[in-house]
Parts: sequence; C-alpha cells; structure tokens
Amino acid sequence: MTKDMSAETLLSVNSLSLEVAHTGLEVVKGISFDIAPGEIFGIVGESGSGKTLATRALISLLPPAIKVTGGSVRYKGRDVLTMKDRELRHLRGGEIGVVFQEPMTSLNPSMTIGRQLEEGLVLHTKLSPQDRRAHILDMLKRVGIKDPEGALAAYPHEFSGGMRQRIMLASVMLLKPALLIADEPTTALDAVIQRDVMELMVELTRAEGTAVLLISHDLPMVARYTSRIVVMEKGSIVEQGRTEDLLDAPQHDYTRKLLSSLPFRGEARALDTSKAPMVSARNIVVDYAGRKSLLKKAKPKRALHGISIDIHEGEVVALVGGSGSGKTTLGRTIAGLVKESEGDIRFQGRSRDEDWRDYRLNCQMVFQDPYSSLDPRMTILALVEEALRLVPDLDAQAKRKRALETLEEVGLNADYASRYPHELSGGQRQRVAIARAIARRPRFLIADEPVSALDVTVRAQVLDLFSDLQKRYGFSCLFISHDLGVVEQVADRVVVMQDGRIIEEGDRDTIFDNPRQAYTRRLLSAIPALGHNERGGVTLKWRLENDA
Amino acid sequence: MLAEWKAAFNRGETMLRFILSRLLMALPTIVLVSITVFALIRFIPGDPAALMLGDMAQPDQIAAMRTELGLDKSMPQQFAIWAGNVLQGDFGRSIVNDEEVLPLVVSRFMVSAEIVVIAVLLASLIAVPAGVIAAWRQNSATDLALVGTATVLLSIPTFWLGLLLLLLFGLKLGWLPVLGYVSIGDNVVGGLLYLVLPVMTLVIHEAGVLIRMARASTLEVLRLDYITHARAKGLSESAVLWRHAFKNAFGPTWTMIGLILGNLLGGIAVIETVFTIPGLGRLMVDSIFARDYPVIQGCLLFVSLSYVLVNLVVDLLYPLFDPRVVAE
Amino acid sequence: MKKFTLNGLIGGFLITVLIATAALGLFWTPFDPMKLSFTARLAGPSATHLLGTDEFGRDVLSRLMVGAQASVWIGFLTVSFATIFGTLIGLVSGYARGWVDGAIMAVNNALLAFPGILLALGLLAVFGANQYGIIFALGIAYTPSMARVVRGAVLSLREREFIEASRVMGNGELFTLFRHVLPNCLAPITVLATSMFGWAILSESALSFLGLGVPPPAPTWGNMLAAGRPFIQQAVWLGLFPGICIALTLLGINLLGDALRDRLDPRMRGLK
Amino acid sequence: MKKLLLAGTALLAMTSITNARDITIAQSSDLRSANPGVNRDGNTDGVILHIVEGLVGYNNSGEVKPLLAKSFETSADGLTYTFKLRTDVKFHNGKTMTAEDVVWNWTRYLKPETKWTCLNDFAKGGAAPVTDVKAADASTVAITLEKPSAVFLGLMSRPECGYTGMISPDSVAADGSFVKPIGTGPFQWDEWKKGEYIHLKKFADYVSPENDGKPDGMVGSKRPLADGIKFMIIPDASTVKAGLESGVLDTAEISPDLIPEFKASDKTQLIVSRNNGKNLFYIQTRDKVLSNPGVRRAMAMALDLDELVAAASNGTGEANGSMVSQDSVYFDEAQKTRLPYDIEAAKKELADAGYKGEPISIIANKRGNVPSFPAAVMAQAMMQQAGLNVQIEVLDYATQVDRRRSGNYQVISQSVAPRLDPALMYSFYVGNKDKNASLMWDDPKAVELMNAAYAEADQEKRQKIFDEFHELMLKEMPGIFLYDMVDVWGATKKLKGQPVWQSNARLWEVSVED
Repeated sequence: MTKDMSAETLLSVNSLSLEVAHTGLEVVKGISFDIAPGEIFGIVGESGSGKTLATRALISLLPPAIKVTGGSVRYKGRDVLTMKDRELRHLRGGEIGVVFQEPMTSLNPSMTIGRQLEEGLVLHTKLSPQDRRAHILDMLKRVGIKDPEGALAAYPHEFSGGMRQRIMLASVMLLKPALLIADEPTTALDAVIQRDVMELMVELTRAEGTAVLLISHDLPMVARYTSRIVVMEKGSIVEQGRTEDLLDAPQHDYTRKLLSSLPFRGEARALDTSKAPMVSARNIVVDYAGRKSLLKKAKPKRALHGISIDIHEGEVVALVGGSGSGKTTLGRTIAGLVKESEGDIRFQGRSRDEDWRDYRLNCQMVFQDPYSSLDPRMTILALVEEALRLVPDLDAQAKRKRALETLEEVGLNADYASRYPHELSGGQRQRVAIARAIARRPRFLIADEPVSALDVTVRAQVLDLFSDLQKRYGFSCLFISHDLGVVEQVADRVVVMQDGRIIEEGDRDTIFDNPRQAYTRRLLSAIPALGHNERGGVTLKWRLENDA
Repeated sequence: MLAEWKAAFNRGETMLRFILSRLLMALPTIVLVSITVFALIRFIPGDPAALMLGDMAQPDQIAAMRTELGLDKSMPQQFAIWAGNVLQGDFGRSIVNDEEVLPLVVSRFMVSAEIVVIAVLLASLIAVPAGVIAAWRQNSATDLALVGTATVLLSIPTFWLGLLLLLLFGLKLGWLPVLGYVSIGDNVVGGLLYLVLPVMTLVIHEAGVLIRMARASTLEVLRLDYITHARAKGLSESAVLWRHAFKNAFGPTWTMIGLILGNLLGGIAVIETVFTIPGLGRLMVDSIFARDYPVIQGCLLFVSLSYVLVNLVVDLLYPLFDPRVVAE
Repeated sequence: MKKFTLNGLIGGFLITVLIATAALGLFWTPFDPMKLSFTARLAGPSATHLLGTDEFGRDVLSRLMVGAQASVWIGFLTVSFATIFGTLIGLVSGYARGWVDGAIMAVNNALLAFPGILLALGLLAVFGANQYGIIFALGIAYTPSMARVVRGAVLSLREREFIEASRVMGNGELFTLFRHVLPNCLAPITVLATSMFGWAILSESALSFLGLGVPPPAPTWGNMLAAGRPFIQQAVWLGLFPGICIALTLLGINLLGDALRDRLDPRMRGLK
Repeated sequence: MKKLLLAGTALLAMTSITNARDITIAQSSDLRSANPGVNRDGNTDGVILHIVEGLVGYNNSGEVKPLLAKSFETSADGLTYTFKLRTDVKFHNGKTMTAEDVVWNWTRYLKPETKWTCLNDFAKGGAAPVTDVKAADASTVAITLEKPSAVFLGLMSRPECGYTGMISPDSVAADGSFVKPIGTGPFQWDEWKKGEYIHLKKFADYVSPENDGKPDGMVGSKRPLADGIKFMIIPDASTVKAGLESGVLDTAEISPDLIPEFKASDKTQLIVSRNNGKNLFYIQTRDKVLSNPGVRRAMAMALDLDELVAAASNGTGEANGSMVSQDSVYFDEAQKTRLPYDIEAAKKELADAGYKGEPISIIANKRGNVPSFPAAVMAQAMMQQAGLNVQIEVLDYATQVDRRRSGNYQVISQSVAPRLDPALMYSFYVGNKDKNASLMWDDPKAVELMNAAYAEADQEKRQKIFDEFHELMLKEMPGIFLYDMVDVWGATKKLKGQPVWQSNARLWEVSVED
C-alpha cells in the first residue's frame, strides 16, 4: 500500500477506448472519470451508449469479442488492465463488487443461496465455517430476507425478483468491497420495489463506506442518490459534473434532450363525462384455472375480484399498479383476450358480445413489447394492412393507401413499408404497432405499457405521437402502466389497482396531489415531480418523502 | 449433493407424487403401444402356425395349431386374453420354442442393457468434459478439432463402423474375439473381451452426439449473467467452468443421455447382429421373422416400459442439475 | 464465425455432389446397374470397373449412382411426409391445447416409444415391400418428432404478443395459425427436416442391413452394404464404398444442418 | 489396454485348449425343442439326429436299413412289420433298450397329446396308419398297419418325425411332461443355453449298428470321435465366416459365394456334398398369365439351366430338371430329359400363347444360404431375353410361406429340404389345390400317379410310374426344377471327416485334430 492510496481517487479511468475485435467498431471512445472513496457516482446513458461495456472494463471482464484499444483503468493506483490473473481475481469480489441488471439470471439456478454466498467468503476471507455462516445470516437479515436460515438451503427460483436483487446485494456486500458497481440494478423491478432496493443499497454502502458506481438510463433515479454524474452518448462522455449543477444547467444538447424527455404534467383537459360511457365494465371477475395435475386438485386463482370501470368518449384512463395487481388482466379482459368468469362489458351502450364484430373493429390494442408484438416474418406494410383485412367497404387499393397514410402519420415514410421489424429500432417498431392499432380508426384503444420498453428520449417522442393521435382521432383509451411519470403526462383519469381490486380512482390531479391510499402514496414516492427551467435544466422534487 | 437433491423435492411426499403422476401419465402410452403392436403384427402377412409346422403341414393341421395357439379368435378377444394375462404377470409362452416370455425377455434385456449402459457411461465420461472444454475454448483450434471429430464420428453408421472394427481388431489383428458372447456373470475377463468391440462401436458414435450436445448447452450457459457474476466474484476459470457452468449445462445433456439410453435399450438390433450378441434387439428381429407374436408383444411392452422408466429416472435426477424443474 | 461458413460450404458441397450424382444416374451410368456378368464376378476396382463389381458381376459404381437416387428420393419423400403431417399435427396440438393436445401427445409419445424396426417391418409388409413402403414407414416413424418440435415452437409462439395482436384484429384462429404461427415455425422445421433427411438415409441402410429394407435387386446403399458384408474380406470394396457414401452424405447433412441451425435457429443447437 | 487384451486372448486360448476335443459348429437358429419330432425345424432335426435313433434309418442311396433293429421283415399281406431288436443298445442313462421301451415310445408318439409332427401319416387316414404295436418278446416288436404302404419305413426314418427316435421313458416326468431326450445316439444331451448354444457330450457306451466301418447315411459306423459338440447359434453369415477363419468354429454351412475363398485359404477346407433337396421355381398354375402351359414352357426354355446352376451354386451344382434327385436309385435316363434351352422356341411359344408382356413376378427370399435370390436374379436376366416381363419381389421367409400357403403368387424361387423317397417328395407339390392351396400341381393324372407310387412296393413298377410322371411334367411345366440342393460347408483344416449329410450336421465319425 503506497502513499497515494489514501488520496482522493479510488478508481481512475483515463481515456479508455474499446472496440469490437473483428469489425473495428469503436464502442467506447476515450472516456475518463474518477471515483472517490465512499462516493456515489452515476453514469447515465441510453441503450447503446457503451456504459455497460465501459464498466465491464473496470474489472477486466470484457466479452471475448471486445478489446481495449487505449487508455488505462487504475484502482488505488494499480493498473487493472495489466493485472495478472491472480491479482485480478483478488480485485474482483474482494475489492470491487458488481450487481447486474437481471436478478432473474444473475444467480446460479442450480446452487443454493447459502453456497453462492459462502463462495465469495471462502475465496476472499479466512473465516471459519461457523463465522461464515454467522456473517451470511446477519447480512441476509440486513437486506430484509425474512427467514435467513431457510434461505440458506433455498434455490434462487424460490424468490421474487426483488428478493433476488436483495440477495445479490447481500452476496456482494458480504465481502465489504471498496467499490460497488451497480449496473441498472433496479431496471427490471417494479417501481415500488425499485425504490426499496435502491434505499437498501445506499444504506448498506454508506454503512460500510463503500463507493458506488451507479449505471442507469433513469436520470432522476441516478440524480437522487449520486453526488456526481457523467452522461454518455454513443461511446463518449458528453458531460460530467456535480449532480445538482448538471440538472440545473445542462451544458450539452444531449443532456438537455435527456432532461426534456422526462415526462411532465400537462394541462388538465375538460371532458364531457355526462354522457353514457363509451366502455363500461361491471363486476368483472376473472379466475385462472390452477395448474392441472393427475394427483392434485386444481385450485383456481382469482385474478380480478369484481372490477367496475367506465371510460368515456375521448377520455384517457390510466390503470396503474405494481406487478401482480391485475391491471394487465383487466386490460386483456376488456380487449376480449381473456374470458371473464363473471361480469358484463358494454360498448357504446350495447353488450360487447351482442355485436362482437363491431366491437372488434372499434377496439384495438397496443402491446408492451415491440419486439414480440410484430410478426417478424411480415413487412411493415403487410403488418399494417393486415389490420384492415376485416374492414368492410375497403378494396385492396384503398387498404394499401390507408396503410401507407397511417405509417406516414406515425412518422414512418414509404421507405419503411417494405422493411421487416428486425430492421427497425424499438421506437420505430412501437410506431408500427401504434399505426396498426389506429389504422382502423377505432373508437377505443387499449395500450398495455406501450412505452415501458423504450429508451427515455424515444419514449418521449412516442408519447407525444400518442397524444397527437389521440387528440386528432379522439379515441377513448385505457392506458395501462406502472410508470406514474408517464401516466401523469397522458392520463385524464387514474385508476389504481392492487391485488385484483381497484383501491382508488379519480381525476389525475386529485390522485397525484392528494392520494388517499397508502399504496398510491408509495407508488408516487418512486417518481419525482419535475419542474423545467429556462436553462433546459430541471428541478427535481421528491413527492411525499415522509411517507416512504 | 444428495441433500440438495432431496431439498429440491422439498418433502418426500412431493417426490412420491411426482413419480406416481409420471407413471400414471405413462400408462396411456403403454396401453396404446400394446394395442398398436398387437394389431400391427397381426396385419403382417405370415402365419406362425404354418411357419412352425413346416413345409409338409396340411391345412387342417395348421388350422388345429391355430386353434391351439388361440389365433382363431377375433383380435379384440385375443387382446383381452393377452392383456388379462399380462396384468397377472403372465406374458405367455413363445410360439417358436415354448419358452416363457418374461424370463426370456428379461435375460435378453440384461445382455443388451449391459452393453448399452457401459457404452453410454463411457461415452458420457469422455464426451461431456470434451464438450465443456470445446465450449470454453470456443472457436479455438481445440474446439474446431473436437467438434470436427464429433461430427465425423456421428456421421458414420454404427453397423458399418462395427463391421470395420470387427475386420480390423477381430480378423486382421486378431486381438479380440469375433463372435459369440460370454456373460460377465459367467466369466469376467472373457465377458469383458466380448464387450469391447460392441461397446467401442457405440461409444464412438454416441460420444460424437454427446460432445456436440454438451458443447452447445455449455455455450448457452456461458453466456448467462451468473457466469459473469461468478467471474466478477473473483472465481478462477476452472471454478467458474466446473462449479457454475458445468452443472447447469449438464441438464440438457443429461436428458439426451437418457434419450440415448432409452432408444438404445430397444434398438441395438443392428449392433447385436454384427457382433452376434443374444440381446433384446436380436430377439425382437428374430421373433418378427418367426412371427412369434407373444415374444414380439413381450419385447415391445418391455422396451416401452424401460423407455418410460429410464425417462422417469432421468427426470427424477434432473433436479440435481436444475432444481427449478420441481417447482414447475 | 468463419467456422460456420466453412461448415456450410463443406456440407453444401457434399450434398450437391450427392444430388448431382443421383441426377446423373438418371441419364447415364458407366454400366447398366442391373446387367449381370458371370465372367466379372467380384472383380476388384480397375480401369473398366472403377469401383469393382459385385457378386453378380454388376458394376458397383453404376449401382452406387443409382443407389444415390434411392437415398435422395427416400430422404426427400420421407422428410416431406413427416414434415407435412408432423407440422399439421404439431400446429393443431400446440394451438388447440386442452384435451386435443393431450390425446395427440399420448399417441405421439406412444409412437416415440415404439421401436422403428417393427413399425417399418409391419408397414412394409402391409404396404408392399418397395421403397414407398419404407418411405411410408419412416415417414410415420419421424412424424412424432416433427410434431413435438412444432408443438414446442407453437407453444412458445403462443405467448408472443403478435399472436394476441392477430386475435385483437379479429382474425380467425385458422388464419392466425397459418398466417402467423406457421411461418414463424419454419426455422426449427427446416433444421429438423435437414437432420431427418440424414436419418432417413441412415435408417434405410440400417433396415436393409437387417433384411427389412428396400428389397434387392434395386440397388440402395443400404442393401448394397448388406449384400457386400459376406465378402468383406474377399472383396472389401463391396462393403467399403457404400459405407463411405453413406458416411459422407451424413457428414454433409450434419454440417449443412449445423450451418442452417446457426443461421436460422441458434436455440436448437445440439438437438439430435 | 493392449496388455489387457493380450491377457484376455491368452485366457481365451486356454479355454479353447480345454475344450479342444469338442467340435464347435454354427447353426443359424436356436433349437425349437429337445423333444424329438415335436416342434421342430431343420436345425432342430440336425441336433436331434445325434441324440436319438429309430428302429430303421436311411442309407446314402435312400434305402431304409436297420438301425436299432437288428433286422425286420414284412408279412405276406404287407400289413405286419416284425422288428428284431439289437440287444447291445443302451440308453444314455445306462438302461438297456427293450421291446417294452419300443412299445412305450410308439404308444407315446401315437397319442395326440404328444403333438408328434408325423402323427397324421401314421394315424387313421394317413399314408401308413398304424393299428397296433406290441412286444412279441423282450427283443421283438410287431407293428401292424391298416393298409399296405410302400413308404411306412421311409416315413418312420424321416428327420421331420424326429427319426421316430426311441427315448427312455425316464425322458418324461411323472406328469407326462417332457424333461430331456435320453436317447441311444452317439451323443447325449448336456446343456442348452438359449439363444447362445446347445452342448452335447459324447456317449461313451455307444455301439454302432452293424457296419463295414464307414458312415452310411443314418446307419453305418457311428462312433463319436469328439468329446462333445457345441452347436453355436449364429444367425449372421459373415460372422460365421469370420468364426471359421479365426478357428473359433470348426465347421458350418457357408454361402456358395465363399467357395473360391475357402478353396484358396490355407486355414480352411471346403466340403461340398449334394443332397436330395430341390431348388425350383414354383409356379401358380391358376394365375391368369401362367395358367397357359405355353408360357410356363417358354419360361423353362428361356433358361440356360447349366449356366444358371453353375452361377447360382458357384459351380457346385449340376442341372437336374426332374423331381427325382440324382442320387436316388430311381434316377434313370428318362429322368434326365428336360426342355431344351432355346430362346427362339420360347419366343414362339409365347406368341402362340398370346403373351403380351404381362408382368410376371418371381418371389425370392434372402434367408440363409439357399439360392432363392441369386437364381431369381439370373432367371430374370435370362427370361427378359425371351421377352418375358419378369420382376423380382423379395419377401421375408414368413411372408413367402404365407403367400405360397394361400396360393397368392405367380412364381416362387424356392428350395425344398431333402426327402429320400421320390413319392414323399412328390407330396410336397402334387395334390388337390382346392383342399390345400399351397400345392403346385393338381393335374388329375399326376395325382393318380403319385398315389400309385405311395402304394406300390415293387421297385421296377415304381420306376415306371416315376418316368411317366416326369414325361407329364415336361409337358405341363407346373414348376421349373433347377438342380439338386448342394450342401456347402466350410471347416478348419483340423477337422477330419464328413460333417454334413442331407443338409443336417452329422458329427459322428468326425474329429478335430490339433
């Protein structure tokens, strides 16, 4: 341990460049930053910005196809990139811990939790088996595992995503690393759980004095916990600085764009809700048949417990809730994809099932995952045309014309017509999905998490497109989302669901400003209230801090 | 390992239920197989009674023999009688030499099983590590050599390979016996010598299949996050490979081993023909030629049962490599 | 990356040679493959008979060329049979689910647990001992594998949102099945069909070897190999050349299959 | 590895030394049962031949000679046969054979429960119905028939009847079930490992029937020279060949294709021996195309029989167009005549018969070493020269038997196992097709001649009948007889003696000398 060890920098990255070995494509272009001991440092960037590869290089764990073309990574003054294997192995885990994005795949499915946690301790400490066990139990308790003893012998698949991420955190923090690299640690989680896990991580690292490198596309989330941020775009750092400064007065266009893409609350619209609702669902009950087995009685699982909901003409109703709340099931039931066990659904005053064909023509749906909602073997034009297949009074030519027009409307010119989905970006695909849904000019649209798979800037564009179209065609919409930020931007009315029941509903401003239910409050606590300033920056205000 | 496996099943009761439900699920398969076999072999022209009585038999003698064998009854009647007897453990007697079918089938099965089990075991022991190493060194010269060899090996028809080995080791070099069969139970060294060539033939071929399988599933696993995470924990490459990758990658290979085992137990007639081994496959082919209905039925029932059982055992052990399957 | 292209090249080359040989054999062979010669029995490879003659004095090369036709034809028809029926069954089974699926899968599993030899003999006897009998028998034997793969693909496709999207658009089940489900199953179908082509050639030769295959005198590689066995020492070429032909063809198919798999369906790698 | 292999080979060598004086022989299928004349096939007959003996047996020229009997005589009315028994005959269990034993055996054979293959011939309505068997004294047995028969002794001696072999009553358990054959033959029952081998061991107390010191059919000198015989079950021809070459097998039947190789080899010898079996094309005379005798004769004339036989038998056979075998005492000049090889005449016959290229299918099988398939292949080539549209259909043996039994065929390339009396041979082909669809020829005249041959005991009169029969056959051509069957066996050079007779292994007077 030399003297400069105690200096201000723990990790120093200097003009690091990476490229793909056999194509020569430069994916990280000379980036530099320093992290001080105990500091929480953020990297923000959209997909393809190179942020994940850059952090892999920090512990010399690049995929075989990626090579370092220049620069250095120094950890406590030692050059990581030229370290010997043995030294590297000591560094990894022992000095620098890593938590990945996907809690579902980052634990070994065939090893008990106990053994996976113990492995690191065996490698990096000289503790006795009893001490190891004690340490592990203690750490599991600290991360909030209810039955630590039982967890030792359990396998990862027995835990939910949030719990697994807690276990991951435990496994890394057990070794008391000096630096924790957290790569999108909460992206795959529910909004509420996201917040819990982040809080836990900050609390643990603060207690151990561990520095954190937090990598995410979610700027507000990163901003909330970090002291300094770098913003990456296409392999380069476009801006870095203290978090408050960067938010308040962004210097670079890209940063400004990122900030302006954050959802905001628009003016409340005045809608006439005195008329009979366009769509009216009454006492919807959905039971899922249990898994059948020869020797086991199947127990049906009730997903919806008698839900009633109205959607008026031109109204956007947001359905929010955590995963498992039943919001998606409700959407699919109204769309007719899931058969309700009980209840009645009426469209424009008539029973939905009475004139099914009319309903089918007038009720369309936009799905969450643009990668799976478009048939990969069809061209864009064919995809949109197919939506018009059953529309009466349109000949083939008229259908083609309408399809091309609709594509134009969602911002895809004729060049795209003959392409296949895999040749398009995620945002473009979601545009196609929207085009497909509105090509028929439906009166009612169900959008199931339509933007949650998209990058921040793309999301903003798609949301704008959606609002424009909604205004132009005036269709009613059931907008399903777990992201309250998005909901705040688009919804007229908000319905909150938990465990298959509606627990609260009301117009947007009421719900966001005066939530009555504790659960609604917890949902809201995960998102910031934004105020845009004239410098292109934002002010972040965390709602209901005291409730969290 | 054992404790973890038990833990995967949570309670003994779940395991029992798993076994029972699997056996119950296999039941329609076995019934269907029996009925199909029963009907199919009776559609094949060729009358066992005529074959048995030989050239000089008169039509009335053959008719009398058919009555004696119960072949004059309608097919459903015959099936009902046979199925009834089987349920009481009576598989009938061979038409050809009046032997009891069950002991006959069991003893022949043991011969085939001996060869198949040894061969599959050896093939797995060679192929699985080779496949894992090929995956670990993906696209290296080692990988290329291993995969290339495997592909060539599995492209050689087993019976031709057996013939060539017989020609080389049996006749040209004279190292190994060319025909006959001695049970290991009777004479350990002699029995083993007779096993060398058939086992070698099977090992060469199946190793080809398994190397590729093991390599493919290891590659799949090596891409996953927990492997990167294990490396990020500071584990050595060998620990990553054998402790983390191997066990998870072995699942599909294990299923494949089970499939190979199940298929071979009923299907090494060709190898048995080349090496004149009195195994089940040979018995089945001979019985088909002789239209020995009770033996064919017995063999096939036994083969499909063993197929089901092997798969059951494979599934039962699967949680060793992937505890998730129990939950599903 | 390079390796897979090489795979495809070698495999493609071998299969092209096979098909070219089979096609050439339709129009021209060095000798009449059925012409007996009592003076040239079991003659070794020479300038006249490049690959020697068999026990009836027939030219081995000519017979191998005609045998290639049988292999290609049997492979092609068997695969077509199994693919068409297996795909239909798999589509229906995977898409219908419920008891239809249960019943179909029970039959399917029964067939899978059924030794192919018996199936082949039975059907050969019932439908006549010729190559169409064998095609039928092998076709029936392979259909369950295809059905299983297609069913698996359908089950995973069912979960994809574009299938639901089709339903939301009001498309009928059959339309959805053939417009969206089937085209997306083509990758695994193609890969499996390629392997099946190899299985068919191998099975024909194995069955012929046991005396259950395509009956002589029509030459196939399998029955040539079987007929050449007794002479393996005296006339080693009789056992050698058909075996080499089978092995090279299988190698070609396996390599081509690998290349296809990598291209079309990386998840199926290693599937037998 | 190599060391282990060497050790193993050494061990094998040692095992083979201890068994050096056993003769090891291969046969294509397992024994059906050890019960003589009950549930049998050709291979079973071959094993049983070594264990049991009948009162009489065939010699090499097809005449019936005393075996367990010292002598026999026929009463003037031809109804009673009196057998004087030899007194020096012992069963394998050491007991001496008496007239009582003979009566016990005959009684047992004639009981339907025994399921004797030949019961029909000796029961009421058969060719030689037996009404009474009794012991006149301890060494004399009298058998009475219902009607005179020329073939009674011949039928008795047939392999299919288990040689009507005499076994000790101890062979049968108290409940009547068969235990094992305790016979009087030169070898005794030892071990049967099903699917692997049958082992017989030498019967030390064996005494040959009176002889001139040479083996002669089922009679003559019958000394067991080897310690035992091991019949190994090896269905696969190429494995048999490998076994002979490596010396694991001492002798076995081989494919005629291997003749040059075995002749040339310095390790092996070739044993070729003609028997009374037949290779022929069996023709369905009721087929639409083949019902015309002209077409059948054309087929026969299209065959260059000498060439065909030479190729199919690899030069070991000799063309014989008669139903009577060449080695029979009844094979005279008249039997040698056959239709000429004449393509032009064949074409003319076809034109006259109005044949217009209708397909004719020859059924062949590839079982064992019979020339069914090669003969068909060559006939196809030759008949095509005469404008016959011939195809070959290869079936497995069971299916072929089925087709013949049901009459559903055009031509079958077939072999028929030896029968030493021509009349017995005729019964395989000739008779009422409505009653027995498997028969070939139902010409009334032919049936009449066959029945006459059954009843007539006088050799000269029988010869006339056979000659007349042959003449009729050449006119009608109900089937095309190719050549007498040839046993082609291979053996190691160590084997001394003739191991085969009439297609059966016959391993007495055969030894292995190291």
